[in-house]
Amino acid sequence: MREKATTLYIGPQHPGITGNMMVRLKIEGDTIVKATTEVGYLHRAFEKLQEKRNWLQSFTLMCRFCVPETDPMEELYARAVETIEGREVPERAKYIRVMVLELARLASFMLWYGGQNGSLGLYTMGQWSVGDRNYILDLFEELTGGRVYHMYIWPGGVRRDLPKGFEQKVLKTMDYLEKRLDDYDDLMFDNAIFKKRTKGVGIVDKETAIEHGVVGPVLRGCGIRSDIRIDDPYEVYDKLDFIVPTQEGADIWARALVRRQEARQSIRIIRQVIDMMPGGPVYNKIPNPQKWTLPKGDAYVRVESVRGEVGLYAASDGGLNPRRIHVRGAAYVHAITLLEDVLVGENIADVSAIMNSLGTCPPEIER
Amino acid sequence: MKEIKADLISKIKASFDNVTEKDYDGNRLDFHVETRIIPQILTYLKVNLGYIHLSHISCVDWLEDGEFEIVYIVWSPEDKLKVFIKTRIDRETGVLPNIDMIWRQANTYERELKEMFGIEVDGLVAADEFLLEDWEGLPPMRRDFDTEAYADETFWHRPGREDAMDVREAIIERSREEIPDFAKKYSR
Amino acid sequence: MINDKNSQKIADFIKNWARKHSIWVLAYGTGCGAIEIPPTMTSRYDAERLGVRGAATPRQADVLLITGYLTTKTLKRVIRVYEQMQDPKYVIGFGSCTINGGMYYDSYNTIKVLDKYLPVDVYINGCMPRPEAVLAGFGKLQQLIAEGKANGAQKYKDDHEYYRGNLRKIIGNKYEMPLYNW
Amino acid sequence: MSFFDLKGTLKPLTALKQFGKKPHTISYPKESIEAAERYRGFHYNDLEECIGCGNCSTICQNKAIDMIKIEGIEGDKGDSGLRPRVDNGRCCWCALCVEVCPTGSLSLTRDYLYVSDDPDTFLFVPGVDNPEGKDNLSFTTSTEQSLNVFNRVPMPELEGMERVKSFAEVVLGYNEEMAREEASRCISCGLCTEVCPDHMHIPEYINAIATGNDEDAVRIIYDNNPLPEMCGKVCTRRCEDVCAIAVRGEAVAIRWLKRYATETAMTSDITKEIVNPEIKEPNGYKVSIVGAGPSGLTAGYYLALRGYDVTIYEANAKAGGMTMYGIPKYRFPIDSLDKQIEYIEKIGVKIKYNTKVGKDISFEKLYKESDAVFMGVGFPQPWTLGIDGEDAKGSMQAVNFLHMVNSGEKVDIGKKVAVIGGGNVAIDAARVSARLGAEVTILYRRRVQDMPADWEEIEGAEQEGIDIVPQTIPVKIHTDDKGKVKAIEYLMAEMVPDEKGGRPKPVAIEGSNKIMEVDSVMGAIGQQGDYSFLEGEYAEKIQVERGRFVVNENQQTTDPKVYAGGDAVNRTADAISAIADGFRACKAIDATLAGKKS
Repeated sequence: MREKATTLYIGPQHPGITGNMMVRLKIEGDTIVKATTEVGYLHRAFEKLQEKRNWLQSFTLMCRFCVPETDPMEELYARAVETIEGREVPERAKYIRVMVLELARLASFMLWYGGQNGSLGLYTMGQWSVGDRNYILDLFEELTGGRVYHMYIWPGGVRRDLPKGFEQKVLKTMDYLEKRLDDYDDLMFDNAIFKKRTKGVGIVDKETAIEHGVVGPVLRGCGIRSDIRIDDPYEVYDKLDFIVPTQEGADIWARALVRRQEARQSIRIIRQVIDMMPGGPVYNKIPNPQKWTLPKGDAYVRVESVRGEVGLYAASDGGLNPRRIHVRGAAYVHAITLLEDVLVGENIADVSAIMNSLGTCPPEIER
Repeated sequence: MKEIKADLISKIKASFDNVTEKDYDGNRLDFHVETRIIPQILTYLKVNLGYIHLSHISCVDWLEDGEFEIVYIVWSPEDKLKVFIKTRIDRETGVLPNIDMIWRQANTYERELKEMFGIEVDGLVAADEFLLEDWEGLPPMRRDFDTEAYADETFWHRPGREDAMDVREAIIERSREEIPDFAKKYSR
Repeated sequence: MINDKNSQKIADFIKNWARKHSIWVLAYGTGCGAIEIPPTMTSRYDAERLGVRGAATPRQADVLLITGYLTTKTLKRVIRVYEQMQDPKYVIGFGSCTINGGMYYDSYNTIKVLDKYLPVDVYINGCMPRPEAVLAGFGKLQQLIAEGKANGAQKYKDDHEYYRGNLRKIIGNKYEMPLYNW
Repeated sequence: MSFFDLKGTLKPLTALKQFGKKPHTISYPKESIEAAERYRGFHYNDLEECIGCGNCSTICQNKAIDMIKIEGIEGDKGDSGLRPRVDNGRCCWCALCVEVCPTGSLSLTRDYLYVSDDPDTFLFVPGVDNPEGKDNLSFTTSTEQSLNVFNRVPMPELEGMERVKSFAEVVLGYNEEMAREEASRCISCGLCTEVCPDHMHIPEYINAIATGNDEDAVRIIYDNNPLPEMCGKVCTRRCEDVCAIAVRGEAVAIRWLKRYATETAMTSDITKEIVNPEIKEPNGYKVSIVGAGPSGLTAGYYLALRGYDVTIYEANAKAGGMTMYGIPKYRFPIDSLDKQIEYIEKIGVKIKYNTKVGKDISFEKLYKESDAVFMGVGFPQPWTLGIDGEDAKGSMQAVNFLHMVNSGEKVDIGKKVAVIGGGNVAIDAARVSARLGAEVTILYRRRVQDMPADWEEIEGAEQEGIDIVPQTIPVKIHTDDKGKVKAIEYLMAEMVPDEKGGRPKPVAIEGSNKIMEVDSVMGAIGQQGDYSFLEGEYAEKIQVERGRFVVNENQQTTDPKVYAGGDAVNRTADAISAIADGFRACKAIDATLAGKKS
């Protein structure tokens, strides 16, 4: 018997939602027949504000674009400015940047561990991984002076050199986290509930992925080996040794496995970077920020965040302020058209898990 | 990379008229094209040349020229090349062709272009509100929209800061300097 | 007996003491401050020690945590959520942007002064406030509750017209705001 | 998939191994971890070090920083008297303000806790509200990390030994690229304008140069200075002493930037075209000016622009006063002055050369036929040394020597020259003598660091091989039988601290006499006024006190119709003060006469 369709709103206030956004579902029984995403609850108009701020002032807004993982945004902006201006970055700064970016990825993975399991009712994981994430934030605090908003990677290099003995602290934390990642496996990947809830759910196959311009772990979860760090390498990623994991399952489980391996790869990269880090200056000083102009031109740069490719298009008209800054987040693609298509035919109980798995991050969509 | 670029330029030029290219260092190549051939050139790039990934669609408001510049950025995982397709449309009358049948996610970009810049997109589906709600007046990302004036008018700011002084003005007052009007635009 | 001043005092004390130790926060990440809530709630800082825990729906919640800027679009939802919450209810303004606009002082889409729209009991300074600061904010709220000073909800009822008027100024007449009479 | 997943059911139970482990919970508020060493918490401002430049307020993208007046802090030269106040309801603790603070007074602390139920308590004056923050600093900026550019673009100059071969200009001037780079160091605070006697619009014209609008810069400069090329080359530039950047680095090269800007106006015609001043219709008033020095020329130029009929009477053959005859040409070439005089004449100022008031024309005549008189007569008379043998052949006054050299006369100074004094005139005379091929020694009463001359000048002199002998008091000039200078005898001196707290005084050491053989001796210990042109009733009416005219703040002397300016009025005795006097007098004359008309 065909049931009458009902409309169900998930969000913006909902314990299972991945941020301040809304999904409007048309359901028949427990099955979703149509999904519409509604975003805009976090639209702060950064890109407009940056038109009114000069090239240095704009940098402080960047990290607010995506809250769970702020450093890729700073990296993007710094690199866009450097590309337009042709500014060189000291070698040491490049290594520090990679270290910071990977730490940020790792911190974001920890948050995802909590979120993905929380969406399935496995709350212990959140207590563990989000609690352990604090150790990475402590490192950030020591390095940059802030837990969440680092404002550390800026045009010309990084703001400050590493504090004394910082490398050892990082390595120590990495050792701890590596052990903890194994603990997480017991609780998550070996967990019957997790397996049953995720296998075969939220399928994004190859064709859909290409049609939707899917990126990052979601793309790798359907068997396509694609990673900006390898394809369009930036900073010193071309000198590092790491693998880009892929899975064929194309479901939440496959994507979780990809992320599981990626978190370990991040630890591996951090160790390599610390090992290879050269000495020297960390910052190629910009001119007086009040009178700093960039030549006319534009640039598009990309970074691999945990959610996938994040790009930034910057245009300069030769003036003091950016003409246009435009961020394209991974979630911009995943959370709207893709999510709407993927949710059709799924069970309403899985909406939250699917959203977590696709990496929907509203602040990044809405900017 | 040089050969790839040269090959691409010759292929594009053979298939389309009025295309000018601009080469950059690294893996970037720009094409300036007419607006009407946007869907054709993007389809050609995607289907025939392997530029399967639409990375970005952006728009720059060149208010002084009276034009919007739309930038499509596509990426080929094989060539490892970023291709920028740029086109200019009139700020008031320009219409952009719809490309969401080539890439599904282009729909999101086009909705944003429509809402934030007020650009008409031909045949856009799901053209309802995107980020804003009940917005009236000038599309906010247009350069002639003054966000600070709008914010001052619509929202409150907390009082108590009225005693702030400008350093330059305080010094001018103290030293009784007389500053000519034309020079004021150079004050900070 | 009830009219007796002293017993009233004792009753208030017990009531406030109980309220103070069960602060249930609505799980609504209205802004970027939501990112410091999980660390506050989880094992490292463990806010549940203080009786602070998440609540899934407005009906169960005592505290509305405004984690930063509010866009006009969210503001409407937040007010609806607040009005659905049952007494006793408190509002915490979290971060600079709830006080005077913060980074977004010239943004066309965010409100700057939160107490024009909602009665705020405690403000936490910072951008972003650390979990310690969040806990300190809860501590301050507990102290205010114990002293019987956290009476924002009463203020909201008394000055309902004022708050609604300010809201109308922003959202115009297009958006329907239902009245919740509880 | 089996119906019952045994491993999947049991494996999560391994989490139980965590049971009994010590939790990592921080039981705040009982215990708390301290913020990191670099934590970006609340601001702290060292009120003593802060100069109120407002750069923090400018960089703040959130408009969180206001500059406000604080009780107990008065502005001074080089200090606006304002201090930053942070609105913590706006601040995002990005610490850009710290990075751009030129003095390094602003920093962040490790305090971050502030919760309140009153939203109006979030305004915060760093340093006033948290004096204890000094011991808790976290995020500070060293000179290397600072975003201010502390190093000046070096000025290309002739090599030391190359210079003495000719009178070619030593300083070569910035090219366009250098000027833009130097101008972009300026933070536009405007502290400099206050100490400039003429209050030139320094941040504005520097900004115009930085943005590539050189012609606008010239126009801004000509707004209150008609002799900028001269100032661009020889100004005493007190502005650079108070430059905010100079607190921790090298001051912005304000003088050289002005020089660069004026180079755009290559001839007087181009200057007129660029400046394009508005010249008012003649208003029928007549103003006479005594002396075509900087003050007289300035007053003349701006009065002419306002429609007055201006005549300047100059005793010498050329205009410029001390800037023409007192400044050696390697610092300030003649054509560069001529060009400016030409421009001033093109505006309509009449200059009568070789006309000495009191000799060729009486002051009374001037007074009677004009509506106002401005006197910029300067200090033409040098002080004498007051020692034996001073009138011997070969002993001369440095000012006269420079005058003669600049007029193109030949002066015989012999092979060895002693210059007495430590001011700019002494250094100039010494360096000119060196260019004439002499071996030069400067004798000065005090120490080198006490010399009133510009340090750049002293350095230049040393580079050119000039010997400076400090702490010497000349006592006698020995002559040979023909009455020509043979040697100079001097005593060494020791510095005795002044009991009243003034600068230490040199006291001669008995018996330390030394004799140095020289061919000429030049005295350069100062000049004084010559007011003999004021006769009869005017000498009474126009009061002179301690060798200078008595004037009010409008440069008006005790005779309301007569104004005065320049060295004959103020003690600073530099060109820019004279220009300021002239400009002020012009405004006062205009105000008085225009008031009369209406």
